[in-house]
Amino acid sequence: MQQPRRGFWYSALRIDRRYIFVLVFVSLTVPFLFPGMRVAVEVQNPARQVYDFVDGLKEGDGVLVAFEYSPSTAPELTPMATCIARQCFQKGVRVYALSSAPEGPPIAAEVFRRVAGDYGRTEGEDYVNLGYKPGGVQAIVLGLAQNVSSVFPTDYVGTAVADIPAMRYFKKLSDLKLCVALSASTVAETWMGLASARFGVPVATGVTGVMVANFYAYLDTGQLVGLLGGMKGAAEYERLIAENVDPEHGYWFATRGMASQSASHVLIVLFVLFGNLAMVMSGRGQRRRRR
Amino acid sequence: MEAHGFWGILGIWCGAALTVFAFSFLYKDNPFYRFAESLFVGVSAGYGAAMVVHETFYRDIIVPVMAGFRFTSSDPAAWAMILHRLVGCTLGLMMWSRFIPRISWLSRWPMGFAIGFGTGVNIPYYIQQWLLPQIYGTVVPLTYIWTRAAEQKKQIGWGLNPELAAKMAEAVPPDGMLHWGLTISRIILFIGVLAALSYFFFSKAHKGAYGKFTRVGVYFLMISFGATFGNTVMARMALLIGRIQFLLYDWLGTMGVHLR
Amino acid sequence: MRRQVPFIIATVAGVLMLVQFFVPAHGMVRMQTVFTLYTRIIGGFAMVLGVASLMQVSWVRVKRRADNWPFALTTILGFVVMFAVGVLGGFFIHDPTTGKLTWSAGIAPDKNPVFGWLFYNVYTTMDATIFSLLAFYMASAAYRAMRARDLTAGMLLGAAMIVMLGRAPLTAYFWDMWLVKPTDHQIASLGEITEWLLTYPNTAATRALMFGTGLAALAQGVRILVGLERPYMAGTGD
Amino acid sequence: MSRSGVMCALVGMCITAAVALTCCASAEPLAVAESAPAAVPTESAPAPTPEPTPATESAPATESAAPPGPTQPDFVEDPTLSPPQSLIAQDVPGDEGGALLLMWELSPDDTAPAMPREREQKTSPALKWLTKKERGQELANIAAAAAKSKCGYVVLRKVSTDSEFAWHPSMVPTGNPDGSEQEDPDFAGPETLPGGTREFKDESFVFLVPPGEDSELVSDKPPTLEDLQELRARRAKKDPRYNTYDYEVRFTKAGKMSLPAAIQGVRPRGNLFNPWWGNMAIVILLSGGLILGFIYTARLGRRALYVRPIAGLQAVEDAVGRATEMGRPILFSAGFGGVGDLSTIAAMVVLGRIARVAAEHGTQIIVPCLDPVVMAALREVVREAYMTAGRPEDYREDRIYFLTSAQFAYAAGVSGLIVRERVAACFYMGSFFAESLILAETGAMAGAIQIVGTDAYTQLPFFITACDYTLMCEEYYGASAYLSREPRLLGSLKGQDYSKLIIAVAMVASVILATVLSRIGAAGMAEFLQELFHYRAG
Repeated sequence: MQQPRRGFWYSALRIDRRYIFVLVFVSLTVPFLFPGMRVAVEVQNPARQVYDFVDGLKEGDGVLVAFEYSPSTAPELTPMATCIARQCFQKGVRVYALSSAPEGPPIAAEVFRRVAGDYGRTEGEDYVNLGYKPGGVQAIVLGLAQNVSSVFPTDYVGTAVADIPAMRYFKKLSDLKLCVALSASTVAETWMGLASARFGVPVATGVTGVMVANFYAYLDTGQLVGLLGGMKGAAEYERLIAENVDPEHGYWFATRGMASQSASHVLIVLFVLFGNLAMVMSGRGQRRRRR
Repeated sequence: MEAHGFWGILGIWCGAALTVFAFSFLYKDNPFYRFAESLFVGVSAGYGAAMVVHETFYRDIIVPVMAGFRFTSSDPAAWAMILHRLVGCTLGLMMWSRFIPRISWLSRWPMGFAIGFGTGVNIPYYIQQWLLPQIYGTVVPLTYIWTRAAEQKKQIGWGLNPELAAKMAEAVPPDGMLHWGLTISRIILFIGVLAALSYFFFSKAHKGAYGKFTRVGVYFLMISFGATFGNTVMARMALLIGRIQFLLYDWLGTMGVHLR
Repeated sequence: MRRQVPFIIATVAGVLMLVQFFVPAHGMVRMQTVFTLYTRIIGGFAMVLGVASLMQVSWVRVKRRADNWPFALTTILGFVVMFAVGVLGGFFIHDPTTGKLTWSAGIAPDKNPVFGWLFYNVYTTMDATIFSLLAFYMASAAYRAMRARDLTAGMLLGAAMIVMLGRAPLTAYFWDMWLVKPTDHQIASLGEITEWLLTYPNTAATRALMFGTGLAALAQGVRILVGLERPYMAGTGD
Repeated sequence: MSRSGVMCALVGMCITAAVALTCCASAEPLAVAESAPAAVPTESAPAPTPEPTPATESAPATESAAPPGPTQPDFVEDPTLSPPQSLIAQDVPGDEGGALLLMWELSPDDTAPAMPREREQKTSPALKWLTKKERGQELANIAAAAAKSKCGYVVLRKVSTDSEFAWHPSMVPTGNPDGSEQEDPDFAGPETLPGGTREFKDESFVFLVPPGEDSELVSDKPPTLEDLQELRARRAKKDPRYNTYDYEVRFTKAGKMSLPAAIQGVRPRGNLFNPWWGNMAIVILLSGGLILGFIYTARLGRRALYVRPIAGLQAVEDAVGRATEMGRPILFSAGFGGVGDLSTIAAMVVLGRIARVAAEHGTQIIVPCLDPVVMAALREVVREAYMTAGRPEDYREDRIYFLTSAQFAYAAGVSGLIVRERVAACFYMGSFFAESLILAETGAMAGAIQIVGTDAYTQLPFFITACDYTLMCEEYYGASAYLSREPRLLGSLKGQDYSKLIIAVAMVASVILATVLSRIGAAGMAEFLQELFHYRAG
């Protein structure tokens, strides 16, 4: 980088990144200081497809929710789980939760604890938290396809599945009407590949924003019945729930985050524009060899 | 999680402290961050090791073998089951031959097994995950026929605007008509697949018309990466929002400040 | 013995698993479970190898009083505590109803108070926090690294900005206010543009990438099975 | 391959077969419950044991061996109703051996229209060449018509050695998840199959796990030995390897049921090939064959195989050279794959090259690892590289160490390392996840040259924007072939190229054909064409 070290734009290019960090932090924090702030969310088709599919289920059907994520990605994925639970409970659809990640079951328990009461749903009758099983998701799905109790002899708190009423209607994977894989990794792909393609159980996924772009390819092939992408997808689902299912209950985490989200996105776009402008004005980009 | 009891509150404070320590790395590398980092390294290693002890050594080896010996009298199949554990442990112990350089070549056997196994499992998995489904999704008629029923299902704009959707649906004849927008989109998709595929074709220099075609492919790739970038920004911001919610709600909550 | 046996083992295991995929008979399925068990056990033993290496490195630093040795000590302590509590926590679980410890198997963080406390307040907190550091790096990357040097980079930029704005409800809302509503939906909403971008051009590129990656993986697998590449030889002298 | 390689391949194949047999044998019980037939079929043995002969025809009156027992509460037997005709049992093809297909013709008293069997739906003239939607409509119509006739069929089953028939588990709405029936208070008769049904797929078989692997043992309240043996005995009844089964199919109408059409001593068996995966087999054989073929042509060296240059690889020397000038170390990260992952293996090849260049320049190379096995492998790769470069004395093993296996602990550790060691060049080769940005951006902050090769396409944008060179997905796999200019690896690259060509041609042809077909109103055929590429997971 042997360039003349002068000029406003030049120094702007080499601004200490800590100022950027501060700006980001502020843009994200300030909206939370105004709890009343709400942003309307535009609902897109992938989220709507999930909603419509669950909407089409009948009372007594079974839905499996796989909590394949750790608390580190909970801000994006837990609101989705909450919404799915709300919609299912409101329709009287049974919800089964399991996980191939050791951190998953506590989150599931938390979600059920928060939601079930609003609809008078009870553990064991209307929802089951089967807990965590090591050995990889492939082994789990293959086992479930044959016989649930061979993989999960007990539920999360140690009750034998034979003693759980709801488990009568979930003996093997094909008894279910829908699998929802909430994942921050390629585990969602595995669920899709096995449950949907091999055993014919429709699969919808809720994934972190990182993976959304790639999952659209699966949406188009029909490998997925629906897709919730990141916090925005969660907020879309929250809007659908709030307007069509259950307006009064619920604390809409994702929708609340949308204000900060918007602010930060705008900030980043401004960063990009300003950075490029500075590059142009300073007359020379860093000459970095690149393809 | 809301705090209850001394330990709950202490936990939140501990979490908040570690959070601040980690964020302090953004200012500059400092002892606090190094402490948090090294602590995390140790704790995560301990967590993984404890997991292995339970899920592998206890559940996969000890429990079945103990039970298996009780069965051997009634069902000889138990011997086979125990034998499998024995073979597995032998392979595992061979891994430890690395501690002794002179016989470390023994560890090639388990590694050869692990690698061969992974290869054999992955080959079909990749094909049925990435090759066939995507061909399946591409091989559709390029022309899209628009029917009123389909249109009535799909609501546009803000998604919750029935009368507008109804208006749009009325414009469509019930027996259907060619939807130019979607047809063109499908053609773009198809050409994009071919072009991007051609970029990963190694046997031909990117020159002339073919070179231009591969350029088109690169453009599609770049759009795709851009989309990924945008979505990832959303994801990361969401995570940070999560932490900020933790600090503002849970941590301040323990100090009696309630922002909700 | 030293060179060919590992190759034979690898080929046998690989070909067997490949065959097993197409042969649904129960015997082969059973074989897969057995082989999976072997790999799990091997992985378990290898984990010991890794932890030993980590502990050795840290311990040497502590013993030599190398720079920052206290942090190495922190690592060791963190490991010891978490491991001890985790192992015990796996074998004795705290039964909330009776309030006493019972013998058990499995390692559920919320069944053992101490382990759970460490898990939630140290492990997951650090996990989430370091994860969220990415947001800051993302911003600085956007400012310092994203440059429209040429057309391709420009397209990456453009797509990224459209998606970002489309994903931000606020901007999407104003776009709708000022452009979509007045023209009675002659102009698509920002969200719809984003959707189109993701559904068509993005999917096209993703597909090509998937084709390429799948085939490349297949080729690499074939090379390993016929012994053109022998990674398992590595790490073991001669 | 070398001759010894061929030899080993042959030996390997032999052992493969041997292991397959022994493994399947060890999966079989050596001695089984007293109800075991003489020959327990070993499914994957090359010569399949003859299927227990299904009684193809059954004379109803004589063979109604089992009088309706107490397990049949609310259907009274009525000899005037004529039973289903010509009941046969068939093994369901291409499965593990856990499903049996009963097929019969309608009872003369059945007024409902005959429902097409599953395997007829694609072939019967009425339903041929229909799109999924149309076919579903047709079937729905037939089902609606069948529902009007208030009649149906029930299936009863017993293990051949048992005395009494019982309702088939799938007709009993309750029971344990492990399939063992239990008395249930609110059990109100079996769910009958609707009239017009001509087949029943019995999927209630469960294979018994070897003793000791029962999942109950690891639950919080492990059962006693007696309980477990009793449980296993109950489950063994559902294992087709130990038992044969007798079936009764009865026609029911208005609370009455006909005499049974019975069938004895049948059981499903595992099959040696799953036809659903035929297209996958073709793809693998075709592509694999192409790759191997090109490897051999390359070895014969009739013609030089051209591979277009890959920009990122040529920059390795520059990067290492720059590091040498600045007298700083270089850093290599092999990503998050395990040692078996193909991306990691490619990383080893690339590392071998980088380490050799580094050794020649006398530059320190630091390799923090996530996976102990990978670490061991990388150590050896680097050591060999140093020996090849003739500098074995410069090799320092402690520079290649296991950091941690936790994703972000690793990211934090490496980013701290980059800052502390003032690394001059970073090579990230392998599969990376969310931490990619931390690594790449920290490297950029430290002003290091960064060269990336990864198959994780979600992370490519950040690598592309923050790093100097990026090998995207397949380029990265090609790199190992490109680096070691071995004709064999180049040949395999060729094989991929031609497979891609075939895919492209196939797609173009099918898309054009599908478009034309759908335009001339043969949408069903277009769908059939698409179905040729349908995927099944496994």
